Amino acid sequence: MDLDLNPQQQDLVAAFRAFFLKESPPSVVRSAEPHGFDPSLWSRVAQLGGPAIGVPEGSGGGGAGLVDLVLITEQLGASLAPIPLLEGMIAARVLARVGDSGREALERLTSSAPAVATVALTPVRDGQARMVPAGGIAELVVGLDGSDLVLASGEPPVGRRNLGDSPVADRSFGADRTVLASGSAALELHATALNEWRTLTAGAQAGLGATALGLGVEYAKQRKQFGVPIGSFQSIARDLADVATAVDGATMLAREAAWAADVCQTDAPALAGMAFLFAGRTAQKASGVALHVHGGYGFTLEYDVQLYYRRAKAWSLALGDPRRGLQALADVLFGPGART
Amino acid sequence: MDLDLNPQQQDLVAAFRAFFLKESPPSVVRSAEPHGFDPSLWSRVAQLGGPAIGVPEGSGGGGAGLVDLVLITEQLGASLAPIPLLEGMIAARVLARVGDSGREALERLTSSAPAVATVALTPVRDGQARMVPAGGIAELVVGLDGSDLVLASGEPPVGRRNLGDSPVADRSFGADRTVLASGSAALELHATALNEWRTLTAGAQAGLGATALGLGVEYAKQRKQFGVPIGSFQSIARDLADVATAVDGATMLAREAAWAADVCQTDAPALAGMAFLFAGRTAQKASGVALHVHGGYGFTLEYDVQLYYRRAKAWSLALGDPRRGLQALADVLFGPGART
Amino acid sequence: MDFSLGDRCEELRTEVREFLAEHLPQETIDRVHETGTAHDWTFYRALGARGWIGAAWPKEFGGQDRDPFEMTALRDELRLAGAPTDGLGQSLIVARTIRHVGTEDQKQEFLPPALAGEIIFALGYSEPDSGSDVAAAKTRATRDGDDWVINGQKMFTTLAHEAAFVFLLARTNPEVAKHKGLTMFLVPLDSPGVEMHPVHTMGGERTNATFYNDVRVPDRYRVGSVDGGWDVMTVALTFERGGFGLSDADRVWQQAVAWAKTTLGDDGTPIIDDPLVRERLASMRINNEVAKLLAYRTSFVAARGGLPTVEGSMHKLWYSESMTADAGELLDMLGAKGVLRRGDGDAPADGWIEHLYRHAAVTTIYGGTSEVQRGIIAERGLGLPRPGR
Amino acid sequence: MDFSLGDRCEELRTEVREFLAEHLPQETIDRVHETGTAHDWTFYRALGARGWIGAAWPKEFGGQDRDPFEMTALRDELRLAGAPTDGLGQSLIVARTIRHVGTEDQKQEFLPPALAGEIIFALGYSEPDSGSDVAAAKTRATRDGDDWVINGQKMFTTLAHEAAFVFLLARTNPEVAKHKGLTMFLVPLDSPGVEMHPVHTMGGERTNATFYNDVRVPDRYRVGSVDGGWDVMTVALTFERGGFGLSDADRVWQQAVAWAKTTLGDDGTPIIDDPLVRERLASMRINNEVAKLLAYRTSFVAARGGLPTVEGSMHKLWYSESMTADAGELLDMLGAKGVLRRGDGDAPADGWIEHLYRHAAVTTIYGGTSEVQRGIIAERGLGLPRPGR
Repeated sequence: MDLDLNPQQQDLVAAFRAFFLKESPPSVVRSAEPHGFDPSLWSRVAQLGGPAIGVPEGSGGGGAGLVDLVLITEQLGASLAPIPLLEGMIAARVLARVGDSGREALERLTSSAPAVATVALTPVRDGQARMVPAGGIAELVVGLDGSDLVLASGEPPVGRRNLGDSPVADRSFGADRTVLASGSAALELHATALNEWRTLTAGAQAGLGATALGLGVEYAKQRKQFGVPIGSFQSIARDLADVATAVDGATMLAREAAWAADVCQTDAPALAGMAFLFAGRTAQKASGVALHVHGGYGFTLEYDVQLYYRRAKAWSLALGDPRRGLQALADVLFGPGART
Repeated sequence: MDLDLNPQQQDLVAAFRAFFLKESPPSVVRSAEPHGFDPSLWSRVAQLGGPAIGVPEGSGGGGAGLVDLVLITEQLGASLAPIPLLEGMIAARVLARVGDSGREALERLTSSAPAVATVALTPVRDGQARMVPAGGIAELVVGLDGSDLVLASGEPPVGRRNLGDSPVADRSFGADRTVLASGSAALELHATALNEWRTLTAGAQAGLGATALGLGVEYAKQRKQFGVPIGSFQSIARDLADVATAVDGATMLAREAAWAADVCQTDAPALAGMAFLFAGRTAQKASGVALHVHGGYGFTLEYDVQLYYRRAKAWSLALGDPRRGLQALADVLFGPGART
Repeated sequence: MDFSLGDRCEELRTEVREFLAEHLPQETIDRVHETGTAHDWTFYRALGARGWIGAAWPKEFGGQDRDPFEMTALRDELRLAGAPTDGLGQSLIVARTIRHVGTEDQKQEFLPPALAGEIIFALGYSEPDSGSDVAAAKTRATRDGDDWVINGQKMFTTLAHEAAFVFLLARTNPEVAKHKGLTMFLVPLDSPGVEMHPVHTMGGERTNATFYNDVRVPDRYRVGSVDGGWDVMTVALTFERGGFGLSDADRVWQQAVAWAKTTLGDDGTPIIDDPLVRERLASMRINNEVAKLLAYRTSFVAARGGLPTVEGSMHKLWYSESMTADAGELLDMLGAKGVLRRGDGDAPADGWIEHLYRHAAVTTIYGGTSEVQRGIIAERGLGLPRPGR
Repeated sequence: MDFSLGDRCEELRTEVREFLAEHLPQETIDRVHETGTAHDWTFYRALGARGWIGAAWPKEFGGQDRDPFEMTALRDELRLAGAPTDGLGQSLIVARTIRHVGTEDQKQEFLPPALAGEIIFALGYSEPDSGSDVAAAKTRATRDGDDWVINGQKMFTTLAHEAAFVFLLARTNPEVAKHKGLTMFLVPLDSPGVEMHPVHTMGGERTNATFYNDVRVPDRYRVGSVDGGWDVMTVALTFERGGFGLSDADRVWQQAVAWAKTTLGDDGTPIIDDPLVRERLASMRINNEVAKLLAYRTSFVAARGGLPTVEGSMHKLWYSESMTADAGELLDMLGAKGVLRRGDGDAPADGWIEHLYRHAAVTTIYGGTSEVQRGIIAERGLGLPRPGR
């Protein structure tokens, strides 16, 4: 067992942390609202690897494994950086896996000015994929239509106003779509993409939770009422201690899910589901407690904690009702249920 | 609106409270374990009305309404008195409603040495009613078998060892059963009995919760650690304040459900379901917090709080998984769901 | 025992619904939602003209002498319709306080226009450094002849941009214990030296930061005795916590049920048939019923002439905490589309659930945080010893 | 990064399973359950003979020098099989403390029989008036020549009826601050003047109250310096919190899953197909995975030579609180039959869920209450200021 990061991973984390701290402070997050995209930030993140960082080097990518990517999305979530890096990573890995049919699109992601790409989480129905993350900014969208894995490209529609101020939108899969894979291979590729999405989103939520916790702790140390820092009140300290425990758990669970996928453990799909659900819940709890610790100020748009509170919930809903997510996890753990 | 008890109700409460305080202290509860029945206490409760107290005076009963009965079961729950009074009240009211077919049995409940009677909560299957409350001590059991409301009588089997140390047992509905009612009348009578059972159990759970809260508050005032009463620790006080709020809410909700049934409000069945579920949850929370406040002592059999902790859970399970109870409530609120 | 509000209340409900049908057009609801200002003068004046601002007041003040149950019914209907009530709520707190502790002159000057809906009041308690610890207010009022000169800053002065006066807590004696050197004033918001900046919130509400630079207020606008402000505040805070009826939680629950009954899910069946939807709606219904009963009890104690301090705290704690939790559950139940905001045609229940999620959590803060309410319940209700902190 | 325990651990797991198949018959499990004494001498001596009591100890002590991960694997397997481990756990705490702060004579006298499984130790910290505030212990030890004379009472002296010695916290100096006047002793439980009364618990466990009347203990049984007992306690408490692996929660989860897969519900379909069952089991599985990771991290920090104080508190807090909540959920999921106790043929999952419900809540108390753990996390982990209380 080794829970430490290796030196390369430490460097990776340090680079992304420094980048986001400098390039994506809360002011940048706020000014990208409500559409949730900062094109200039996107063009600059390419210097650190961009969406193809998790694509094999032989395919022009950075060769990073899922553990590396989850370390990056932890930083992404910690900063709420308004860029579709997570979505791009998932799309790039799918495109790299399909081989020839995805080569052209993949080249647009490995370029120094990478295109915005994403994967539709729910299957395409009647030519439409609904509520696609980054769907309001992506030029390339991978989706599952029946038993075909397809690629749509084209001008994105305007994103829909939403709780998380993220660039979510419906996307059409019309005549100009490319089939990337078919049959069981297509289904498997999409399932893998979904599990990678779950795992990376778990990392992002764990990072979000850690920052929210930090905001809460910092405020609890600074803010005085009745002559003492409010962090010395047991009812405040207790909630923060619970959150700290859950955030540490969520972080490790996301990393474990990534590790399990990297080393092909058979329980990797189950861990992806667990990590996603637990991190989503934890991020909500962390930002909820941090919000409450801030008192009335937490709700004002001038304070940062509300940015985290809204996104924690919105991100956890992208795959639908988390209670249905528990049923999906049960299907992995126990086999499909006859009564669902 | 009038949330106060009228003078008769105040007298009723005072009489039962005094009776249980004197006749059913925790030592009596404890010595009735594991079978959950004190026959001598049962014979003495008859002087206050016994199981027929909620039967119309014309049928030889005390003429009390459901509000009066819920005030009694509050005291029953508060004391954990090991007698089948609640079950008997429900059975007596069913028998009074069916008319002639129940007259003979009802007379055994209106006597000065009343028989033990109960109602099977779930329908009889293959001649068996499962997990009948007071089934391990009742001579008379009312049950729903297909579309017949039937009465079985006979020697009770030995009760089954259980979390709540209550006299629960399976009962056979064999050849010697009497049909009390049939068809839609039978179904309706059983449904009414179930809702009355929900409401009276809600009262009992609210009473249980109130006593558990009182034990927790008292201990928190007495017990000192670090030189101060532990009740002055915010994390203890906070939980007790939450419990106090829920217990007050549960008490009012049980009374409201009873009132609604007495005055034939159309939402009475919904209120019965709400009251039962909320009081069950509240009793668990109250006894759980009180248990925790007691520290290691709470778990020892010598302390009373564990008596409450175990029964709160056991009583809330008598109708099955409370989550299914929410679905049953939804059926009342929204009409039956097509997908359940 | 009787849990119904009674026939008079039912009649009043009908009247209120008719009134709302006439005076609360959808445009007003939409404008309130867009601006975040939960007050509308046209609506408010109509409410005043109907006599309902002062509905609970004695006839001598031009009121209708309605009992707390009728007031509960009135407020329920306003809330269920989504009427803007911030101006009403704040103004009644101040008006009732004036009625209890104000001078005759103050009563004559402020109460008639307040009850007629001509003016509203803002509340000036919180400051940047004093929220729950409201008695730590630093805003100074110093005597200068017949006037007081006020300097300082208040936070969360909701509706200051619409109100005629702010009911201001100021320090008049910094030499004594913090509770003993406070005085309350009614400060005209058009006074020279008053500035305000809008403060926008996650829930879409607008509130304000207000600044006071050498603002002169005549002594006749002092409410209660000099250095007696804490007692005045205590009266006002009790009014703030008591007397809630049905809340936004009921409105949104009804909106959610109506939406679930009339909308088909992705599988083509009505959304109300989904067990996960049914469970959440049933569960929230229970919590709302408990909130209603705790509110009714508060009204009942008040109607009997009591001061429902603990009862009010229990209601406030329960409704705000359960509404916050339920808003999260309801949003989960909507799945991916749940995040869509009001204005998007696909937003389930017209986006009201998403809005409740952003709004609900603030209710655990204002009017006394949940921690403050729990402290009141623990100490005054349960008799637990006061904590070191 | 590597979340596996590694090949050596997997080999050890296999060995342990084989050992358990031979040395842990069902009768032992049943007897432990019936008596509430989570210790069995036959089993324990076999464990000692195998070298596994001292598995983590250096070879010089007769140990096997196994790393914390192997110890985690070993403990996991014992827990999953439902082996009695109270004697093991308590004795290792005391043995490790002796190893760290004991004299050479003490090491030679106590460690070999302890590691061989010939004796076990009981813990004598808590008293009727000092639980969380353990430093407030009133039991007195007064010097008399080469001996100490002990008078007082201890609560929750688990396994005192099987142990050779109790590791006793006593006040040797009542004149100084409470933490500074304490000393630790190893008191032979067969000493004249020792009395004990069994204390039975809701969870079916047996513990004891122990009484000390003029009990004489030679000075060579003092552990650590006179009045230096608090430092010794601190070492011992850290051992108590750290190094949990899989817990009863995992065992019962596996038992519940096995039962749900092999049992038909009232409607004739397998219970595992019921969505409400699936949800609870999936949800508990997540909590158990988090508990496992928090435990692994504790072992990992220890393996790196660190003292995992905050990490141990996080694990203890999480596993005890989530297990308590999940026990309630699992019991709900069973419905009416869930209340049946072990021994009734209809009891779902052989009554282990019902048993967990009675047992789990106590884990939020012993070894430091959840409040104590949260305090450690808040102050040492997050750097929050120490509360007034």
